[in-house]
Amino acid sequence: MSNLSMAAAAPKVRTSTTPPVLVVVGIAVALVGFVLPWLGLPRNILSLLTSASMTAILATGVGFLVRQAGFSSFGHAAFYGGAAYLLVLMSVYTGLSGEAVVLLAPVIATLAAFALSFILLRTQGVAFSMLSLAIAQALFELMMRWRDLANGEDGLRMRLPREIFGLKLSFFQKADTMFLVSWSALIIIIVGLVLLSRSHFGTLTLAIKNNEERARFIGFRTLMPRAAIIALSGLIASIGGTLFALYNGYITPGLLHWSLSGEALIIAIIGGTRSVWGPALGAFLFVILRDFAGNYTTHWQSIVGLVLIAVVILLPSGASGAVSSLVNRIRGGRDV
Amino acid sequence: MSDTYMLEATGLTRRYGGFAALNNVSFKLRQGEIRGLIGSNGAGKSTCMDVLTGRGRNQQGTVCLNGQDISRLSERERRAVGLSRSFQKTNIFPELGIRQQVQLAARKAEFDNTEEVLAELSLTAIADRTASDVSYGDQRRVDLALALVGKPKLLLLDEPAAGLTIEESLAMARHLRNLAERWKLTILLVEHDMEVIFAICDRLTVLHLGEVLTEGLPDEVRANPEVIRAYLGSTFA
Amino acid sequence: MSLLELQNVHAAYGSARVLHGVSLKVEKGERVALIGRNGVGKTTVVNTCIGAARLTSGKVSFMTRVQKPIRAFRAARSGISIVPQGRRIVPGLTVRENLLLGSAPDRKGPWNLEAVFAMYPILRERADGLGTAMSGGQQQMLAIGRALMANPDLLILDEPSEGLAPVVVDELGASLVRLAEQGTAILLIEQNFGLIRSVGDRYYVMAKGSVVEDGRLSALTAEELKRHVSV
Amino acid sequence: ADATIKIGVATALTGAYGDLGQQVKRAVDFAVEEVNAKGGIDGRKVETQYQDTQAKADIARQQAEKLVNDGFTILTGSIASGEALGIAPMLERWDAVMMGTVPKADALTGAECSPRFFRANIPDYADAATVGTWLKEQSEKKWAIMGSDTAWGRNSGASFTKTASGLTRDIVAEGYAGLGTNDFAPYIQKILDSGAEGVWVALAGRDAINFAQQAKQFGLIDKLKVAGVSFVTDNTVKTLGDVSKGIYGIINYSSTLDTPANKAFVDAWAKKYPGTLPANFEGETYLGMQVLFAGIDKADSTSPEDIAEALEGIETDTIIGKISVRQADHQFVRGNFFGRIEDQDGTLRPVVATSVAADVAMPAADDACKL
Amino acid sequence: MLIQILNGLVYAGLLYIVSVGLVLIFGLRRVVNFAHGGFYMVGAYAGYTAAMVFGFWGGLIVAVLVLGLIGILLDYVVFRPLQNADHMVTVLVTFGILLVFEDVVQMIWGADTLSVLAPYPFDGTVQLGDILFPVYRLLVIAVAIAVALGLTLWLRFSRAGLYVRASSVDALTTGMQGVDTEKLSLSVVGLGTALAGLSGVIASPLLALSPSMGSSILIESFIVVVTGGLGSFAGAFIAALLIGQVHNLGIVYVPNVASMLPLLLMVVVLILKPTGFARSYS
Ligand SMILES: Nc1ncnc2c1ncn2[C@@H]1O[C@H](COP(=O)(O)OP(=O)(O)OP(=O)(O)O)[C@@H](O)[C@H]1O
Ligand SMILES: Nc1ncnc2c1ncn2[C@@H]1O[C@H](COP(=O)(O)OP(=O)(O)OP(=O)(O)O)[C@@H](O)[C@H]1O
Ligand SMILES: [Mg+2]
Ligand SMILES: [Mg+2]
Repeated sequence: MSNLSMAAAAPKVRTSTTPPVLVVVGIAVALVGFVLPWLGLPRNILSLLTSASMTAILATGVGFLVRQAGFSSFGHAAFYGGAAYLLVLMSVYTGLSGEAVVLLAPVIATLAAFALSFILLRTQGVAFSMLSLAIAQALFELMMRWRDLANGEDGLRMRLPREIFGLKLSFFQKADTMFLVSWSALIIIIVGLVLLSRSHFGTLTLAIKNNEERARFIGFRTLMPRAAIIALSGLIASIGGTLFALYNGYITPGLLHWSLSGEALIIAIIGGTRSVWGPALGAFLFVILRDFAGNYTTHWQSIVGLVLIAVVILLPSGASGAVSSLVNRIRGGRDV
Repeated sequence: MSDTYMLEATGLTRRYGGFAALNNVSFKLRQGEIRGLIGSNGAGKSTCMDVLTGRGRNQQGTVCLNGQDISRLSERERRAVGLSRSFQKTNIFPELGIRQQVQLAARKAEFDNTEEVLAELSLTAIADRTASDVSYGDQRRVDLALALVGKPKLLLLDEPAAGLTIEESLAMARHLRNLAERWKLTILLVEHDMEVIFAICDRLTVLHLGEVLTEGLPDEVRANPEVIRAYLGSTFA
Repeated sequence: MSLLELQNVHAAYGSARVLHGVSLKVEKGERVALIGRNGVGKTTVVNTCIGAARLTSGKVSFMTRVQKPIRAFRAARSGISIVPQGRRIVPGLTVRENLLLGSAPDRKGPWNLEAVFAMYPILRERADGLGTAMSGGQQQMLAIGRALMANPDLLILDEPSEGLAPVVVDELGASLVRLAEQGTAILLIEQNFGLIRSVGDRYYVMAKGSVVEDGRLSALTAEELKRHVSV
Repeated sequence: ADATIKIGVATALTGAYGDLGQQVKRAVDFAVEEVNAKGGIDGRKVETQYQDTQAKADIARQQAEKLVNDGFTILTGSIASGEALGIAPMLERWDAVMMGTVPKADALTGAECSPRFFRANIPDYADAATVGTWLKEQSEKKWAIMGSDTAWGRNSGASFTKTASGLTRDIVAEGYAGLGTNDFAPYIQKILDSGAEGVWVALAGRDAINFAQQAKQFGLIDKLKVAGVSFVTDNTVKTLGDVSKGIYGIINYSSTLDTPANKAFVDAWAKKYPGTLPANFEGETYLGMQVLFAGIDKADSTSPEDIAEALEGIETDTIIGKISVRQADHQFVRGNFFGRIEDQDGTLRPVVATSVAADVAMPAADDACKL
Repeated sequence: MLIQILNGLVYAGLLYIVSVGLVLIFGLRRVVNFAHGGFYMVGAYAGYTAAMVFGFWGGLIVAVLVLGLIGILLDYVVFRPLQNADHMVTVLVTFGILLVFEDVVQMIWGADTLSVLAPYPFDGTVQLGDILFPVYRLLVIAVAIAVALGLTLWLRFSRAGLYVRASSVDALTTGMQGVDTEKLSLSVVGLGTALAGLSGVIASPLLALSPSMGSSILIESFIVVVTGGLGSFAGAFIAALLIGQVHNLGIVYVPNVASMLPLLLMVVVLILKPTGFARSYS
């Protein structure tokens, strides 16, 4: 065609590249995390941050699935709690070494996620959410009812040797040291996901999320990439669950309950799923808020609810979206 | 022209309930040919494209590409053997950048002239915008770009000129002609814009009520009274 | 009385500004063509009238009443029917239901189910099938029929010829002319010169989000028209 | 003797067991206010801090840890057994001590017992002993069990079965409903179909109310002898009104207990919370606080380790008479009661019919507990 | 056995009345309304309190009206401003509302469980064969059938019904046909929440009132809605029937896995037919 079709409007470019300022801030935050335990913070703050970083891992997994495949899972507790249960059950019932138990738990959970993805992928949208919820809830019921195995709602205590990976078990059960472990895990996961989403695989899965049929028509398989995303997201959640079990040494079916899955999704959305790091940010905000509210009033539920409503309405692209546009504005750019 | 056919479609049929949207349609395309597929609304043109590309279920008939029977292949596999298409109802990746998605489509075929395709479809200036933010006409050209990149052997285009100005339609026609020669493309073109059809098609197949009404050179078809009555009307007769 | 009037309209999608001062007017019984290349903002003019694009400044009035805020249903209730670009057949409804959706019980006129079926017999045949299960051109007929069901004073058509067979375009042109003769004003957004010429009387040319020229089609040669559309 | 005594209460202030948590809170507040009014323990004031656990074990543990980190190393408040089971193993590491006043799981003073954990209330296996004394006197031969599908409900059902078969009674139907069950009709119908003459109910909170209300509609309560554990509580009565009249059950504590100490307690309670009488868990929690305060007094220290040591084997006067804390498993050795919901002074309330002395009510400590 | 099936019907009826409001709101706003559980609960409490003044039936009317107003407010304050946002965002807002409502109800009415007696003349029992059956339970079935019939007729055959169905899939296009979709959705969401209120009051003589009663029935009604096919009334009806029976007969015959059966039923249905029993409004 001869003539250029000129767009009438000023081009509205959705930034696909992160502004360098954000990258710098990100690296700084990551580093600050590693010195936190030496700053002499009150024990409560540190143990709060430790649980928050595990929740952050779970939320990152959930958010990644939303971002990359468009699926809102209401069942990620199955992978988080599932890995925790696997770890504890193996520690109680098998003679495997502590190391093997810790490594196998997320691996098995991930394989399960991969296998389940073929069932889940038959649906989409709300049906996907509900199907994932049903599967997770069935696991919850199973652990609840199979008393001989998992001791029902009273939960189960982990039994690991005093030393694993050459470290004292207490290393994993004290907030200051465990914080380093879970913080590193979180950082590695986020960096890994950022790289992944910039790769060809990232673009392809985004394309499939957008229009699965057309992706097939331009010559791509669409089932496996989606299954891989689900498995990966399950892996991330199960890493969080493994760390949780290790840290707490005690698990209950609450870890499998739909309300935990729902919470993870809330956190991911509050944090914003457009960026990989949004859900993690959301987790820290949420956990700290809930703790704060819980300290001062028994009406934490209202407070959390109201803040949730306010955040979601005022910042529709989540906390991370707000941060991004703030950064852009400071840099003199336009609001995107 | 050689005597071997690039595409042989025999007995293509699709039913919806009792109603045959496409009924036992057969035709053959030579290498390098641009074939126009025309017919009144609901004649079965889009359905024919669907059946050729394996879209949807309950289809019958055989499709041979360069002698290979591809009737049992999936959409993806058909693309891999060189069959590519555009859609009547715009079918793109709304959240992806225009360049990004065109490059993605090119990747499978190890095709690196995406910039050229973008330029020729006047998409360069808006290539970095998100597809959902450009006008309808622009989106239609993105759809076309997705079909074009990757140098398919056989290109099926479903109303590529719809919504374009006459100028642009004719420019697109020239462009297709050009591509067909340079890339040795074979094209099956569905179009209601007769200027485009008569400008570039080597032969025409006319569908009516799911069946082939007639087939022939453009001038023959144009003069066919049945085609005039059922389809062309006064303007082009 | 002007049925539709835009005065110095600026409009945007989100933060992307698309219209930069569009003024146009359709009087009772007029046949107006709005032409211009892809992406200049023709559809946005329509979208602004139904609140689908954001009016940032200027005025939109239906039947001389300034619309504020602009709401989609007000257009219809002021006697303006729209055949939208891309047809927008409502999924999940049958052909008949799609048509009934368009009807306005309190407006009188020649159009009703029977009249639409008579114009496009295929719609009668498919009356109880899903509207979206028809071919592209058939859906276009449905969209036109749906707009007529309201017996509008002004019919806005956004590229109605798209996807229609040449005969059907001819018929559409003829029926639009008939409609205009019965007093319905028409605002036609088109790329098809034949249709523009056979239906249009006045015209506006748009480029880059504003109206750059207007006049009478009869005063234009085919060459001039072509040039205008390509600015 | 200048530091304050800091008691951390991690309890279910909200959620499905919110009502029980509120009872615990009322009782702790009452006890603390009372002791502070007397000038504290050995001149030390008692201070409390609350954290909500929603009766979820994992949250309970986090909240307990938080309390400990804030210096509230004397813990109480767990509702669900899982909460206490999660906290107990951590007590030594945290250097804390805990007084359980509600959780009934046997394991807490059995296989999972902890040197820092003490239990004021009565465990499931001990309730079974009390049932026996009552069941002996009942003429009904065929019994059904309606339990909550939790460790507690199952335990209670199992002990009832054991007690019943020892007394040549038959169990003809058994149903265990999940927490938060809405519709009990299928269970009720099953019991009616089984031809049972009596039914043993081990349901609590909302489940108990739901069951009772629906059982009444089906005529089960009028037709069968109904007895239960945690079923006959002031709460059930308040909610159900006439429906609950005549229901039998184990009463771990009742405001109707006829001892001077209890009378004084009930009067004082009514002053602080006008128009109310201390309910079951309120009484038991207060009892726990009484013993705890005695232990602190004896230890003359705020160190959890010292307090735990002082509590072991302590013997002291309480609202239900003299009780002792068993060294072997840290279980309070105390009496238990069986009663019935009756009209007393114009209001329905659980009234004690049989008191079971401590030596019968509290079987020997579980061998599984090694302290 | 027959009585057990009848019991299943009662539970199905209750589930259906709760679910149908969800379906209505989902249909129009494409939002899975978590707050629905909260509305059901508030309806029960509002009915409880109003009943002290106006009696059970008066309480029912008050609860339905109050909840209808809450729904209108909800649509105005939440759904409308968020209609262009990601649906998940709106879902989360409704979740927030559920949390707030549970807390507020606990603040006003306390954490204790409350109970309501069946109203005259439905407080007795009838003899069915040799078994006594509570009359009130039969009333629940009757109400469910009435609601089902009313809604179906309205949506199928009235003009408003056509508008609701159209606007649920494409509000803009429906608006272009002269339908004030915002007013329409105010009334439909109001109707949906009014149904939640109705279900709360209807449930109260069966189930004890507590602040957590909403979340405890929410998941089961989600199962009904999804198994039935999102947005489908007929589907929800069938699914409620099925789940009511599965639930009850499960408890009778396979008590150990009964709680998993509805979940498994949903999983199986979705695997076989990902859209549930039905596709759209039907
Ligand atoms: N899903 C469906 N269910 C039922 N009938 C269908 C379905 N899809 C298409 N049809 C019918 O099949 C026939 C052929 O449709 P097709 O889309 O192939 O027509 P077409 O020739 O491309 O027409 P157009 O030029 O209008 O695009 C039409 O009558 C159409 O209504
Ligand atoms: N949703 C949107 N968000 C942002 N920009 C948009 C959006 N829709 C359209 N635009 C931009 O607005 C401009 C005008 O678009 P419009 O659809 O009005 O063009 P048009 O004249 O109708 O073109 P066509 O002939 O292709 O239909 C285009 O540049 C387009 O990129
Ligand atoms: Mg077509
Ligand atoms: Mg347009």
